[in-house]
Order: sequence, then structure tokens, then C-alpha cells
Amino acid sequence: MLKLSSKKNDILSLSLDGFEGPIDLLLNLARDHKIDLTKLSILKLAEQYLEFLDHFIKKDIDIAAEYLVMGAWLAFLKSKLLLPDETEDMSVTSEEISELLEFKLKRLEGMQKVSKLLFKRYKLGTHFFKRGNPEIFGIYKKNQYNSSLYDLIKTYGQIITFNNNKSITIADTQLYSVEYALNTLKSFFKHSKDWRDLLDFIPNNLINKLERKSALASHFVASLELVKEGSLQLRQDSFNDNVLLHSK
Amino acid sequence: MKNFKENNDKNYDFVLKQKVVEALIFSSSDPVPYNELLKRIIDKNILNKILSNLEKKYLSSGINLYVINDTYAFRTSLDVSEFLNIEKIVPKPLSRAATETLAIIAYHQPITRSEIENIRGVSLSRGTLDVLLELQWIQPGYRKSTPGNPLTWKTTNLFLDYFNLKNIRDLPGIEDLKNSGLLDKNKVIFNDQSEDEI
Amino acid sequence: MKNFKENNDKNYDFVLKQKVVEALIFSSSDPVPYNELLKRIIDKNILNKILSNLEKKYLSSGINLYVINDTYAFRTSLDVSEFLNIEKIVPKPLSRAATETLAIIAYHQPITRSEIENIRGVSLSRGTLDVLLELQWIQPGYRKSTPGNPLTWKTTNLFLDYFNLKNIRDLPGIEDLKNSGLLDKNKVIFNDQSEDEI
Repeated sequence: MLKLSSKKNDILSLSLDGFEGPIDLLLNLARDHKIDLTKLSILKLAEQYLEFLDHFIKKDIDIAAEYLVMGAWLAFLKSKLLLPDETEDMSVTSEEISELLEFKLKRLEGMQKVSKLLFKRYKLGTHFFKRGNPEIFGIYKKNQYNSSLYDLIKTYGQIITFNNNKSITIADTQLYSVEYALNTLKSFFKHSKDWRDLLDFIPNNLINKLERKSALASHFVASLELVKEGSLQLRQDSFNDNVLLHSK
Repeated sequence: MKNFKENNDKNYDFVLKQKVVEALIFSSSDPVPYNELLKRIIDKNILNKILSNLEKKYLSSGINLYVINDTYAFRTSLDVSEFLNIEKIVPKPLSRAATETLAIIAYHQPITRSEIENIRGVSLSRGTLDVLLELQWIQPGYRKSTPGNPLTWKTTNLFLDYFNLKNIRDLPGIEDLKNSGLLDKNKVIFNDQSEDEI
Repeated sequence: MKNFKENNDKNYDFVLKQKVVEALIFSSSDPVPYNELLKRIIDKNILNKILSNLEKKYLSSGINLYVINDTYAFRTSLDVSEFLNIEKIVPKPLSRAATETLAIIAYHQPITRSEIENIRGVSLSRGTLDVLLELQWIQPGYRKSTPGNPLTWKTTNLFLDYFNLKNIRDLPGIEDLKNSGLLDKNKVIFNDQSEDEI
């Protein structure tokens, strides 16, 4: 639909490389198009953004969640543009939408600029200094404690957390034990004289990554155990090849 | 003769009070609120006169009197900053999320969490406000009277002190932003139903 | 003409050096040794002149320049120190028990002693409420009409004042705490959902 597929990876790798926030993504997309923000095709931009988001949801839901605020807003814009509103008073013209997006982007850009300006200023403790050896007067007697609001609410947070955590939930897991794997391997190689891939022993109905990993780990440990016993041979032709098993 | 003495007493009293104010501000490492000083001096006119005297007195010194909102602090003069390579505390750099959030709070305050998210277009990750709170650069403002009564956030005097600002009107570039309407709070993006949930 | 300019430069240089010495002594946490200052100024004659200037300058101020064993420090003048009843108080954080108790009172007020103990899961030691009472951060509220008519506790205006809150309602709520990362989610040991990094 869009010529984004080749670029998709670029954007993704950018976002992993300390690249933060859809603001930048949007601004970057806008800049890539070398389009004046005012003349920007919102529809295109929204589509690209949403496609990117879609891709990310499959890849990493946590990162995608961060991007949803802007995503939801853009999806809303897109729907406004594609489906003319039937109720008269609610309708929004595409110019108005352009204007809003432009405003939003400009405001974001402005905030990024001033945050840099702010940290370029002379700073206390770096460029100018406070009294190095303060004396404290009786007048500040009530300040003999230096508790801050932060201390107070942090403490409260901890109390609440603690109270909520009085019961610890231990989640059910279906981990594969080495004993189980030993039995599987032994009974299999009783009858088979072929080389078999270690991966063949992992039940393929395991969807959960953790379960798969535990199955793989216990089967590998079990096969080492059998090699030690002298009843099994292991072979891996090169570093990335599969591990093959053969009965001795 | 009596008059003369009274005058003299008055003057002596004023000088003493000025010394007291000077010592109070000088001895503290954090800015001292006007109200704290007023507790000592009682008379507003006298205190104002003292403060303006002190400001003048230190204008061309290595130490200047800084007015931060309604608090007062002595700080080394910016003229000599390059000559003072003393043990500087090199602050751990803040994450970009935190610096942007700080700027948004500073320029839009008081502002709710969802308004911040609206501006950044990203949900605030855990720990961002936490860092700013710990630095004591932000504090809770009032609660909005919109549904859900969301809490607002604003910057503190310690924030102003750190960045050498007199007050928030002094923020860099704030006039330009204002003039171009970018700080217009009424320009809330339409249909943001989620706006006011906390 | 040339001479005049040179003179002027010299004078500017001297003033700057004096400001540097002033700022150094001000910002240092310990009295500054003469030799430290000399490293900056190089010329003994100039440094001596500067120090004697500064001593004079602060002689009639609320702060004086003190010389102790060849080290230099600013200290509150004795004229005013009696006036300010100086006590060296080293600020320390409130004890953990006191902070917790204060937080619980702040969030749950009015609240009885046994309710506080219930939330903390520990019995309140005698001193804890005393510390908070002494600071005037808490005060007794009404008596509950439950059996035994237990006394309730609530926070004071001084408490609000100290923590710079306008209203007790302005304390960040549970949701705010959660969102700012101050509350951890329920901890679940060995949760399948967190498998991604394994």
C-alpha cells in the first residue's frame, strides 16, 4: 500500500537506538517528506504511523503501548478524514484537522527546543554556587528535619505496596524436569538408531516461550547426562548447527 | 538633643535589622522565604528597604543577592563562574523523557498528567515524574475541578534556583512560545475524552 | 592615554580577582587555606590586598570574614548572632517509623492510633507520635464514637506549610503514585507473562 516496507526496518532500528517517542517519529516522517508541516498529508502520515505501530505491537507490546496515545489520536484523525461526519455540528474539515496536527507538532518541537535551552543555562552547583558551609539558626528550628514531600509520599507508596503484597502469588508453571526429559530420551533411543535433532524432542504444542525454553534446557541437560553414562552421542557440526543425538 | 538621639537609635536599629536579614540569607544554603524574614523584621516597609539595600550592596560583588519568586538567596556571581572550578557536582544527566516532561510542566503549569501525555504523544513511563519529584523540581499543584479531579503539577522554587531563574516568566523562549500561541491551554485537541481521567 | 587604559585594565583585573576570592570563600564547605587562594591569584601582594579589602568590606556587615590559622571563612557576625540565637543544628531525616506514621495520618486522617498500627502492622512506639506532635505536624482530632471513644489524629496547617501544600486534598492520590512509579505493581514471583527476557 505504501512504500514503507523497505524503510520499516530503518525506523525500527532508529527507535531502538535511543530514539524516543513518537513525536520524533512524526517529526521525522514529516521532515522525510520534505513537506511543510502546513501542507503535510495527514492521511499519509497517519497511515505510516499506524502501520509502524501495528508492526511494533507484534514485536514488542511494551514499546508499542507508549506510542498508543499518539496512535489513538491519529486513528481518530484518519477516521474523520475518511468518513465524513454525518452529524452536521460535529463535522470537522480537513483543514481544521491539518491545523490541529500542525499545532501539535509545532508545540512538541517547541517543547523539545526549550528543554534544551533550559539545560544550557547557568546551573546551580556547576556555574554558580550556594553557601558552602551553611549555618542554621534557631529560627529554622522546625527545619531540623529535612524531610521532603517526596520522602512522605514515597514512604506511603511503600506502605501501600507492602500491604498489597502481603500475599505472594506463585504463578503456575509448566516447566520440564530433567527426569522427564531423561525418560523421553531413554525410551526413544531404545528403539531408534538414527541421528535425531535435539529440537525434535521439544513438544510442538508449547506456545509459551518459557515452557519451550525449559523443555529445550532440560532435554539438553538430559542428553549430556546420557553421554556421561555412555549411552548417547552428541554432534554439532558447526557453531550454529542443530545439535544431533545418536544412541551408542 | 533627645530627637537626635532617637534618630540615632532608629538608625542603629535599622542597621542592626539589615545585618540580621543579611546574616539570615547568607547563612542558609537554600532560598529564604520573604515570610520567614518578615517574622523577624515585622515591618514590611523596613524589610523591603533592607532587601533593596542588600541587592544594591552586593551588585558588584563576587556574591549576588538573587530573588527567586518570593525567596532570597546569596549565590556566587555569574561573572566569576569560569574561575571557580571548585568541586562541582556533576549531576547525572536526566533522561530525555524527564527533561521534556520537565519543560512541559515548566511552560504549561499547572498541568495534569494526561495533558502532559497529550503534548508528548507518549504515555508517561513509570519513574519519569518520580525523578523530577526526587530532585524537588516539581510539586503537586491543586486538583482540577473537572471530573475525576486530576492532580496538577507545577515547578518549585528549587527548580528556579537551579536554573538561575527569577520566576517562570523568566523561562527561556517563553515569550515566543506564548506569542505563537503554542502555550494556549484552551487549544485542547478536540474529543480528547481521556483528557481528565487521572 | 595608554597608561590610563592599562591602569583601567589593571583595575578591572583586580576587581575580578577580588570577586573570585570572595566567591571561593563563600562557596567552600571548609575554611579556605591561604595557599589555596594564592594558587588562583599568584601574586602575594595582590592577594593580601584583596583579603584586607574583603575584611574591611564585611566588617560592618551581618557576616564577617574570619581568619583562623591562615584559613579564611565567612561567619555570621557576633553582633547579630546573639540576636539569632544560633544553634548548629544538623538537619536529619525523620525516622522511618515517624515518616510512615506521618504519611498514614496524612492520607487517612482522622485516624486512631490502633488504625495506624493496623496499617503499619507494628505497634506504635511512644516516641513516634511525640516527635510529630513536637514538630506540630499533627494534632488530635475528635474522638470516635466507637467503644472506648478513641482519639483520632490529623495533620496541622504547619504540616501543610512545611510541605508546601495548599490543601490536604493536594497530596498525590494512590493513582498518581502508581503513575509516577512510586507504587510497584503487585509482585508476582515467577510470572509467565514476564518471559520475554528469559
